[in-house]
Amino acid sequence: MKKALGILLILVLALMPATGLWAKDTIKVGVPLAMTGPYTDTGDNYWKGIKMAIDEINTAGGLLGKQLEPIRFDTQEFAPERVMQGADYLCGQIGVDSVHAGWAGWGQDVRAYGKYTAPFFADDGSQSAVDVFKQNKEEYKNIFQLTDTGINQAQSMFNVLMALPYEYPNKKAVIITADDAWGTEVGDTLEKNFKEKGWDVAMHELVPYGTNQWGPLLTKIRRIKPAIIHVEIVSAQEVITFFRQFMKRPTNSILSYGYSLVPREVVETMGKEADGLLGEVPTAMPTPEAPTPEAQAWLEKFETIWGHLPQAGSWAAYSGVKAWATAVEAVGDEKNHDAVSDYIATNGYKGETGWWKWDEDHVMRAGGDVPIAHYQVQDGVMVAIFTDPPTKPYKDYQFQVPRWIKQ
Amino acid sequence: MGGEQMLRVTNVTKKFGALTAVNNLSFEVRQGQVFGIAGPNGAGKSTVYNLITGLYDFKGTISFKDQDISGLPPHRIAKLGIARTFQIPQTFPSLTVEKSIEVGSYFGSRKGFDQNHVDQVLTFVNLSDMRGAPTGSLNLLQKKMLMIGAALATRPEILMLDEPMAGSNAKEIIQLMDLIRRINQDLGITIILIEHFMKVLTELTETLLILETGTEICCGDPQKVTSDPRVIECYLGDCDD
Amino acid sequence: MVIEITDVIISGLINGSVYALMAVGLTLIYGVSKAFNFAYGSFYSLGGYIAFLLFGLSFINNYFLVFVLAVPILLVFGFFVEKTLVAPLRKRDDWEIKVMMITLGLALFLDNSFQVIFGSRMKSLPPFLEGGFEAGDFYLSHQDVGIFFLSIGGILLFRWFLNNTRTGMSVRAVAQNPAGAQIVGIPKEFVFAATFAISTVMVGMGGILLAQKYFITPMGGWDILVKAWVITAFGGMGSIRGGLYAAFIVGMLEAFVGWYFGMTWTLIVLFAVLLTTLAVRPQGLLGKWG
Amino acid sequence: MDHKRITFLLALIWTIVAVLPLFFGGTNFIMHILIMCLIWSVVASCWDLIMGFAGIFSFGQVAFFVMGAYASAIISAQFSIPPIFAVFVAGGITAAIGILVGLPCLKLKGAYIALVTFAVHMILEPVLKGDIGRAMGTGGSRGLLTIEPMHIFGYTFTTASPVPYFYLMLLVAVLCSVIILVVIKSHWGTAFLALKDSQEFATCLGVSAFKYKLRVFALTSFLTGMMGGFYAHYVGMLSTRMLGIDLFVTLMVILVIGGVGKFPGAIIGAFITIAVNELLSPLGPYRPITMGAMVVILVLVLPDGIVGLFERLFSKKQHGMTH
Amino acid sequence: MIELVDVNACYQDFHVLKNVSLAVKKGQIVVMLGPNGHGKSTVLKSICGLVEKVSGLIRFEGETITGLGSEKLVGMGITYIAENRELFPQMSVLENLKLGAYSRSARAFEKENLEKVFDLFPRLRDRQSQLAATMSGGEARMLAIARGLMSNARFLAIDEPSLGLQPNLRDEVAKIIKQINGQGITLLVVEQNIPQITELADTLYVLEEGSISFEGSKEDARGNDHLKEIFLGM
Repeated sequence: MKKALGILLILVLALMPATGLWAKDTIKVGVPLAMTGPYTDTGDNYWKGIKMAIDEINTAGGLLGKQLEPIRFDTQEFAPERVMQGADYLCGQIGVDSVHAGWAGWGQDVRAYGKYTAPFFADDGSQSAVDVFKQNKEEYKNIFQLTDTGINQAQSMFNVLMALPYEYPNKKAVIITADDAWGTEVGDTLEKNFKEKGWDVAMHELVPYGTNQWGPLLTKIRRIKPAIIHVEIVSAQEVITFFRQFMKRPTNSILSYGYSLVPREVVETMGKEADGLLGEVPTAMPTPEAPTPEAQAWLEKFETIWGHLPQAGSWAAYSGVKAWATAVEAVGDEKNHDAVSDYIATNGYKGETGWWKWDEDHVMRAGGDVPIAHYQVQDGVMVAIFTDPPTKPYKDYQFQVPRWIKQ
Repeated sequence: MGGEQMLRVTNVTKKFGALTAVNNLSFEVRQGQVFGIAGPNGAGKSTVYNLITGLYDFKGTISFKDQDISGLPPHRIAKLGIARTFQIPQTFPSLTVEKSIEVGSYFGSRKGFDQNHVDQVLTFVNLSDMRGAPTGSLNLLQKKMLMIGAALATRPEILMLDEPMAGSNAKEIIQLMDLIRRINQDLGITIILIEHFMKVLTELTETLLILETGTEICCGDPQKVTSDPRVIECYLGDCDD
Repeated sequence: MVIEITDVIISGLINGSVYALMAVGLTLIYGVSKAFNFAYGSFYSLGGYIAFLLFGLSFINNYFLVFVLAVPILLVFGFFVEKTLVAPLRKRDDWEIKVMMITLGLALFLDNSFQVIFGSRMKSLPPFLEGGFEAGDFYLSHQDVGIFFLSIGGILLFRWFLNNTRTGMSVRAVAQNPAGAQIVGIPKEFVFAATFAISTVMVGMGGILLAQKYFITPMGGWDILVKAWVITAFGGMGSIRGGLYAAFIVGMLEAFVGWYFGMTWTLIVLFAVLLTTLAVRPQGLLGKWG
Repeated sequence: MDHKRITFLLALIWTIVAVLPLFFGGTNFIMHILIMCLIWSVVASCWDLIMGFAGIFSFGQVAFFVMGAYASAIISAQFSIPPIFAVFVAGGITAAIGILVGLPCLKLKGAYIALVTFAVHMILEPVLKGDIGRAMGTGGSRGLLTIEPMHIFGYTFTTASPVPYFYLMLLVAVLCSVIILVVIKSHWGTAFLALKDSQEFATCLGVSAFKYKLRVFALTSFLTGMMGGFYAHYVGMLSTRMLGIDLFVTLMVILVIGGVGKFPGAIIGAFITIAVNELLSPLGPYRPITMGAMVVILVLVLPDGIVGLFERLFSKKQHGMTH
Repeated sequence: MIELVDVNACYQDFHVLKNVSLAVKKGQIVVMLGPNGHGKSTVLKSICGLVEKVSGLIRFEGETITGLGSEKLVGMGITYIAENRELFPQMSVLENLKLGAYSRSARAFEKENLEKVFDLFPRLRDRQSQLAATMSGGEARMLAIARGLMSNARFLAIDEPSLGLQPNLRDEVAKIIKQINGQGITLLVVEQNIPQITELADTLYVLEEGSISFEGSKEDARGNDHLKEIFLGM
């Protein structure tokens, strides 16, 4: 054991200088994502999209004739100083010409990367990030959000829940969210909406990550017998254990999982068991059938490369790279960061499903060609049944009343 | 003899679970005395020390110069003027000889830290040459001396020695006996002494208390005590020597 | 209301039984060798991953075979870790803190190795019992009942082992008086390593038992470590009976607090109770070995 | 190690650190890491003081750090106290909490103290995120996104130009290390060591275990909390992510590398650990594996850390240097 | 049966035994005397493999056993009975005794030895299920000796059996030691509070400052003024 560890250590030390060597004449692209810790998996989703875009550009001859070179940085758990370190490393030290992050820290990232000029694409989905942006739009003009805020996403979830072709037996709702920024933002918005529509939010619970004994909460739920249960914990373990324990003695409730339906394990682990669950993905590529032929082609390409359908964030991150590359082509100089940012802000980018337009807060607002897709698990596959806004059914896909609801 | 009363132990009992270590013990020590405590191993002698210095709680009362000290924490008792040593030499391996003595002077002395006094103590216990040495490098006798030195540095009125002679050879015993005499006579410190060597006790002490399983067997003049048949029977056995 | 409270009690009982299994293992190492194992949680995950790998083998199709194969693997692993990492430190004065440090390092190493080898995504095992008892609004799954009885059975088996086998008695002897154990010729070093190995098996089995219900994740062990630690201190470090009581108290407390006040309060209340207990009884509920 | 040698070593370390900006002043990334090194060196030294010197297994160091950070950020925002004062108020608050935590620990033994102090760490996250925290202004699970930057005499320190803040932190770190040195050197340090070596004898010589153990809790949590404040006003953002296991382990590694009870080992350890951690960063998930393996190997091979290694080399020539 | 040649022993940095040589013949009772803290217990522990740093030559029935651990030695028939008893407090008398027969060689004789021991200490038979922690000093001492006997030892090193004993029990201890010896077990006893035991001795050793300062019969010892002075103190 000791020996093995020693060998490992030596190997690592020997490898270290190698990572410091970069080929000349490339355009460096910063990729700060979680590579360790609890967010590794989401980091992976983004990376797959980013890598696909970079490879595509490189095989097509590069950008302005230069190859793109991703520089990765492990953001770990987005501790504030870690996020800052990432910005200082990628922009300050390496001098990358664009940064493609995913979930990057709810506003900390805006600060950290706003100091620099390289266009920065994040998938924060957070009102607080937008609030930080608004404090100094000029300084932060290189910041672009690839998805809409949690508030708007939650609004959209509510719209779809109300639009379902289904008659609720009562007007009682239960909301369970993780005690993180995303969870609370969604939970609070939903509660507000429910109350405005005259619903009774009989229970609104914050739970810590790692909760997987739902007995006490389910006991309460079984007494309440709500028409809707919304669970918003972006971690498969929690939502699967909740579902399984719920299913032991289900109530007549629609189960809405919001964004927490998307960690790949949820559907992959449960398969058809998950049939009936609802969820949403912002900046989404609806599946299994894409809205346009180009999008369908993209979907198929992604599946060939990675062996599975794209997860939340993959397409958004991919599009971020492509949007930046388009802007660089137009400006003709990757080093002219301000011009690139201005180009993106004013012209947007035409992607597989249509036009991407950032609003004045540099947020990719849901709607138009890039709506939020709402899914239901049907036959073990996530099927887009609605898009929003505006709220409308997606293609011919139908909402199915979950099997546990006895009418 | 006949000095003022310094320490009074009244009806003290200490139990450890089922074991009664000290059983309804009473005695008093007067100023300037050398007070001896003897008894077979496990008779509860060291426990008595631990009770006086506040390391354990107990039933009964102990008073020092008419002040009730039962229940006071050890450092308070030390500061009042009661110092002690331990049977198994306890030193501070992380500290040097001088630092160890300073601990007593700084924390235990009512007059506060006094470098001169530390120097005097070092000389008194014959350790001036070793002042910079770490305590781990000392031999057994030196460790004992150091322990006594640290205790003296607190400027105690009573010094309680726990088997200072254990592990010493004849020469060292004489040396230690001389030291104890000097502490008692030159420094005027009252001494309580736990010892196994009867000879030491009969030579040094004015009053001798014999303990047996936590109970007093006999207390008084050492010559008389050692000739008391009960003592001979319990402590010395019917030795035919 | 009655059904609700019954539900909560049952949930507390089942969790308590699993906690008990884990806590007994931790208290065992502490009681015998005074070593605190920070990698205990990682051993929990290790158990799960071993079972996951075993289920991947073609000839393995039931839990019985998995247990039969996993136990010796865990046993050897625990023994090896004690001998190579913990035992060499025992000679030092400050070995307690050094053991904490080295096991913390080991935890970091193991957890992240799991992540690299198995990916950060959770792994699941097939259920070992299907179905459940149903009576009106009341439901109790067979799996939970199975977990309860297997945990309790494991503890009883362990108790029997301690009280009735020669090795078990030697473990107790070392815990109560290492010097005395040496005098009667018990190989102390071996007993230290053996208890470490046994505790590894106990927590690893916990990992296998719970894998279906709560999944296996690389970092999943920390929660278990903290809970086992709290229970161990609460019950009195080194006291198996104390650990047993504490495990059920903690299980119940969690269930009731979660049900009544909300999930975020469970940890706060848990630690508040622990601190109060320790303030009154620094040695925990039941002091030494019982 | 004798005090002269510690003083010399400290002077050497700080001199080397003080000239580093000459080489790296232009690179924010490295300056930022250096500032973090300075902050962690103080936090780790405090931990060493309480764990290595006083022999109390306190695992609450990260918790005190985070408390100080939040306290300072909230105080400066809500009572508009200038950050430079707020950090000291935060230190005071943390010290008070430190004493509260220390009180139950006086009665407890090794592993129990570790648990109680770690319990504080574990509770802190739900408290800061929950209703209590939100009422105090912690921003709940979102954290604090706007913390007033440090300013003295009209000069504002920003993360955009970290060199001035580096020197401010260097000054603070030097002061803290001098405080720690003085404490170790003074009767405090003697009392800690005496209590650690033989509590019985020490108390019988008049050392109050109660007083000195509480004092060490108060002092270390004060300094740690204060550093938390400096951290908060420097980074400008705070969240409960700091309470993850990562930082705790990093601090532990610092002590392993520097040597427990080997001040100023913790300072050297901080610089080495943070540097190695950064160097390993490109390895992604292999970084924590390597760190873990390093801890395991170092504890076995170099149980007293780097300073212990030096000592061993020295004491071969010069007899009598006990640990 | 047991022979020590120039044995040295250390605890940490403290050199306790200096060139100790002694011999115990089969069937003998040898008694060792000397001031407290001069290393008597260390001699016994060194023989029984309970001291970490031992050098020199220790032989048992001609076989070199220096450096062997207690788990081996107990199996060979060498057992130590500690001055502070070292019982297992939370175990019953019976469990304590069973653990005394832990070694492989003693296991076969467990039942037989148990009977022997109960015959020797009838009181233990009545208290088989009592916890050791709740026993009085005298009973605990009996249990310690009994536990030592359970190991089926051929050589017993008994350390201060009188420690913590009431005076009236000392006769009994002496009697038991004689009985044990009568069963053919060789004994090395450290004891100076029980003259009856000294009386039983075939040979006396005196240990001072870690070295043997006297070796001889009890008659020789009586005539030796130095001995009288140092340990009888009169």
